[in-house]
Amino acid sequence: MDENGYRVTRRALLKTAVGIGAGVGFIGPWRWARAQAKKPIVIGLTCDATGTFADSGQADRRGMILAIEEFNAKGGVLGRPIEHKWEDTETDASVAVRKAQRLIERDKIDFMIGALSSGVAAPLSELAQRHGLIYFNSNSSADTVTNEKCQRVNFVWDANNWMFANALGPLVVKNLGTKWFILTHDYVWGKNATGATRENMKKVGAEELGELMVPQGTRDFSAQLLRIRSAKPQVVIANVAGIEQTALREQAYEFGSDKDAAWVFPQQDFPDMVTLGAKKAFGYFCTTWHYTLNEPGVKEFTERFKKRWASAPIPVPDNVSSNGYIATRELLRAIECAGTTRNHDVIKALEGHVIKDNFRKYPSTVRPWDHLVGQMLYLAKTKKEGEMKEKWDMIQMIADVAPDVAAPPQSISKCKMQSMADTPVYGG
Amino acid sequence: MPDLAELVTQLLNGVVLGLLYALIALGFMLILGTMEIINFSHGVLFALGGYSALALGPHVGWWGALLLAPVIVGGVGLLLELGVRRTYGRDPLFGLLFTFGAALALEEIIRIVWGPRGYTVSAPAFVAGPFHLGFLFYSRYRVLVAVLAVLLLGLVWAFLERSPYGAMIKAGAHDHEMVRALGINLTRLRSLVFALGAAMAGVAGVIAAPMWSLKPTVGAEAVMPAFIVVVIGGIGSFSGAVIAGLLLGLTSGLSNLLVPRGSILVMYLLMTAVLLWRPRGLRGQKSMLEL
Amino acid sequence: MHAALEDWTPRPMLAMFGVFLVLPAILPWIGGYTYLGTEVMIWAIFALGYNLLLGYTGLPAFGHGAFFGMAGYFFAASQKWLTGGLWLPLLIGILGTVACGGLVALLVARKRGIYFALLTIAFGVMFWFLVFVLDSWTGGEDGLTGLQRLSVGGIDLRGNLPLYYFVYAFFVAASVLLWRIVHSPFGQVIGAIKQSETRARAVGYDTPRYKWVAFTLSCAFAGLAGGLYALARFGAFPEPMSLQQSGNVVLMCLIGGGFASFYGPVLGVAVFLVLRDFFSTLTDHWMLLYGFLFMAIILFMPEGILGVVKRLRQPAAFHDTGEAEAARTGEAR
Amino acid sequence: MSAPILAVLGLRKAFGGHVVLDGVDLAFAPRRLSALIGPNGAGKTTCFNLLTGLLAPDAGQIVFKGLDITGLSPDRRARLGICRSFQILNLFDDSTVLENVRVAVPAMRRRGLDCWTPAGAVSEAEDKAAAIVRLVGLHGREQVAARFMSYGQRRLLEIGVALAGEPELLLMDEPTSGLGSRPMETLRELVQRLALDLTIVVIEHDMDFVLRLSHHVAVLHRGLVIAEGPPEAIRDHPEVREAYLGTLRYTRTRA
Repeated sequence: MDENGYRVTRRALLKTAVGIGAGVGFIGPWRWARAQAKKPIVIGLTCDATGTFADSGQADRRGMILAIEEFNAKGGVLGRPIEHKWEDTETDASVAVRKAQRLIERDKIDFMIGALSSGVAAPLSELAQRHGLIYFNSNSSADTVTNEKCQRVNFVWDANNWMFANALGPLVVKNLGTKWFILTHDYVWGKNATGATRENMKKVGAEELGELMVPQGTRDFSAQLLRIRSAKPQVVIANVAGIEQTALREQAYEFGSDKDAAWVFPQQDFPDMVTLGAKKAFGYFCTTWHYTLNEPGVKEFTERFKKRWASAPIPVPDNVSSNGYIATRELLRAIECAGTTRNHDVIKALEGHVIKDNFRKYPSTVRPWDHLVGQMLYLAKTKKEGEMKEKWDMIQMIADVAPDVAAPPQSISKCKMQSMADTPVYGG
Repeated sequence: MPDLAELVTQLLNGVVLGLLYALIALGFMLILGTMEIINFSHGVLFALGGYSALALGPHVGWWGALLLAPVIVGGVGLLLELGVRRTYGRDPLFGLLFTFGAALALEEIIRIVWGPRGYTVSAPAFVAGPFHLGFLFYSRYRVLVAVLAVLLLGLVWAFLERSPYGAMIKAGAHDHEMVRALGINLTRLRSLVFALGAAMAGVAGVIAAPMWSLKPTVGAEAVMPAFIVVVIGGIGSFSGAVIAGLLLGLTSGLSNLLVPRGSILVMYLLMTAVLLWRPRGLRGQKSMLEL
Repeated sequence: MHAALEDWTPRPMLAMFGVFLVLPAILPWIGGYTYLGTEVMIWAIFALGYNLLLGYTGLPAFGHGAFFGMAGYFFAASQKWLTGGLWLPLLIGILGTVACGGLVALLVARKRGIYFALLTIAFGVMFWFLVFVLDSWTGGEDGLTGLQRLSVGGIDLRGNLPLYYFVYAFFVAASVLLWRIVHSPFGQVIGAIKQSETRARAVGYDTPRYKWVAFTLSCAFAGLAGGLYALARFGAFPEPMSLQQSGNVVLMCLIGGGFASFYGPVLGVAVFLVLRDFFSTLTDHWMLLYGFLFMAIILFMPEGILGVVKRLRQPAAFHDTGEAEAARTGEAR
Repeated sequence: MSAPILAVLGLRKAFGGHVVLDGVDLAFAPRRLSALIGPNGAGKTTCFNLLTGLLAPDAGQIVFKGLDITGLSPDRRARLGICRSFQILNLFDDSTVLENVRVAVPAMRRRGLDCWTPAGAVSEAEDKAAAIVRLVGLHGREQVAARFMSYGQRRLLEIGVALAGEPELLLMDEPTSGLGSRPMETLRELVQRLALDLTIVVIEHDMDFVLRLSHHVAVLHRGLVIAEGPPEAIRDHPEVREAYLGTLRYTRTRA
């Protein structure tokens, strides 16, 4: 009876408690409820899931999420949990701007990370600058965003065309030959890349045998391949991207042109190589990273990544996802050492920041004058199917270049950074 | 300066391309002429052809795919027609918009099934690699493409000129009474034509896939030349389509050689020029589509 | 006096202006955001102008995104290299677009129906490619960015709210202007052309000339909207010129009921953009939903929202008069 | 008879191989009501389309008030004062009766590119339109949309729109086709009234309409004018009877 009554009362108590709880949860304004918990730091992820860069965009995102989850596991930053809001930027500037606007206005993000196409990165960095929102360009390799289009709030984490070309120059001459021929994809990226290539090949005294423009939408390269064959270069440098590159490789392979000369595709993201498959992904290229590198921390990072993304299309970290990971991780670290999310302080914390555990031989540096992350590069070539340990083990590093050699010197920088005063205060 | 070998190569490419364009355009024009519907989904049906070939190839081989893919795409066409049907006789805009919507949906379906990335389709083994003709080498597969295209064009021509259906199709939208008088079920005729047009897009897609490789948006790249071919050739003219196709192909071939950057734009300039010279296109008759 | 006001802005329009005036205050509470409102108004200007062509002249132009987009380039280019400032570039944006539109119109004004549609598509795509060919001016796929910071009368347009009301002013002006146009003699003529071009000619109108004017006028509004769009996105980008965007504006006019009502396009734009915003957060494959939506509207609601409303509100008796008359005078036909 | 207001010389038109008009000569005197009759497919409507410029002749010349208008566009001819009504109703169906007429009034036409003034405020056109609506006996229906009116009234409106152009030459293509007896009367009176100060050419199947109203009749057969003259003469014209009899009975029963 007593027990019974006791039990009853307890149940009654429980009921009321639950009832009140539910009531509060239901009617109580959620802002109030949220205020009880420590306000989370919200990071907006702008990664393509549709459009040209869909694959890379998703790889990028995997890296970021992994980094965020690791910090949350350690109890977040400044004791605050980290939330992320993702928007598909669709490789489309208009969409990207709209979605970024939504992240800023509605989701009240504190920071924004993510870009592959320079067409998306540029407007996003402008938008960010106007709000004072710190924006990390994780994977776009256009060099304009750290020159004419540089912004105070904008940090660029991938190596750019100039660096790739600059790194390639000596390596090509040393390893492959001096007579070179160039194919240029006839749009902005291609022409920038070729400009950089030419500049740097001149520096090392290589001899240009000729250039062919590849219009967008080109599917048939027989004429170009013919021209190359008759020019007899030792090196063919192809600044050709997207489906055109795929088609070019197809036919070069079909016509046996891949044996005519050493083919160099200056910059190449791993997801694109996967699309291509080892057989047709012949030739040399430049890259920032691959999980097969034998450097401190790589193994552990790779394990963690594999564990988290076992079911992903590309279950191993590559140059894209590692960029996303490192960028995010360093942002959170910067917040930690700034002790606030106030943009000015975080920017100060970032400028000049040196990243030692970047899974590479040499540390990277966030260069204060153009916000480019100066980092080392590798000259690599695609492995033959026989040499591959597993499906993803496609890349064989041949040589490497130290950051200070690879990155453009301040003297040639075209960046006129806004002053802090000219950058609206955001967050904190 | 381009040498002879390149000139020849590009001219050959031009012809191959032109025949392909003509093929794509004809399927498009069948529907346009018969039902006065601008079938915007023509491009994505083309893509669908390529993708289904990609999927079928390993199982039924390339020839099998060449035969099966059009059937599949034709089927999709039949389904589409069930919706398009409701726009007949209404403002032409509705047919256009319906197929436009269909194009978006189908493209997204392709994206869901095959992913956003591009695929390369390898040519059947027996035509892999190039011919080596001393001073130039030319892709065997392209020769095959040309042959197939000519064959198919011939078939279509025979169908239009020699079969009873041809007459009805040509009478088409402009003279329903006549069609009825001939005692044909107009509804069935229209479904047939739509399926046929779709199938032609599909087969073109199969043929083109190894040359152009596949990505979800490949359809858009294919359908615009078709539009231009129709505008240049004149609506409802078989010969017009073939002539315009070849004209377009050669133009883009040559411009590829001389002004690579403008090679796509040149097509449109050509179109504008033709329109200025002959407002109805090369072989177009005055129709109720204009003043 | 009151009638005069009606000539300028009838009550529904005043109501519309009222809604947009207070919208920024409401938006956050309904999960919206100011910038979305700004985009709605910009597209509304574009769509209203376009409907002059589609709804009022009955010309199915399908490449209009090209004009919307090119205006952005005129704006950005003149702002960067030519004049700087804000007003001149906006003007140049309009004039440049009008010039290009006028030229295209010369080639298409004599056509009608699908032939007209086909040509406008082709020319639209031509401009799209032109952007990439002229990338040394347009910046190609990177777009033409790096506009100066702009301010009107000391108010900085960086913030979303000032921008919103800046656009709002143009939205009001454009709506009123278009209202006047469609109810003017010219409006009557294009209406006549829409209903029967042959008859319009037979009563003495040089219809191609009027079609040309209608096309060019709509390009002027596309030009204004395009300039503002560039302003809102800190630069000009190729995407708005793509065929799909051209399709979008047609759909916007249709959803709202551009054939049935002056306000159709505005409603259409609002519904369209909000839905898209909603879908795209819902799923990666929102394009699928969107495509089906497209088809469904054509099949089941071609007259658009306001069209349906109108149909429901139409007094049945009104229909009957005709039939009754026929019955009375015993004329079957 | 006085100098013709409209003269047609050797007008020829063929569609593909099929010759519709084979060298037609016609002349219409001012302020008379002339009728153009003939069996179906005789080329009457084609003739109208050539006169109004909807079609271009293969050969021949059209002279209006001494001015060669053969090459002019339909709208130019309308502005010169040649207005027509269509056999198959061709109205602005969504517009009201008043709007239908108003848009055709020259006063409105001259303001055609005016994008600012409200159309209703063009008082000159407004009044003229109202007058014409009254003239064709549609007063009271001004604000009804054309599509909602009875067939008979639409026929009248068809003529009203033609009249609004302030024609000197009015071409009416089977104005009575498909009309019941009562509207037929209204229409007959209307035409009679108009004929007083207007040159009218009418294509008509209904013979007693023709015989009672017209001053002058031309018979078109197999693309040729086989007879011309006052109605009485035509009625007893042997060739006409011979060529016409069958079709005449046919049309009677149909009308």
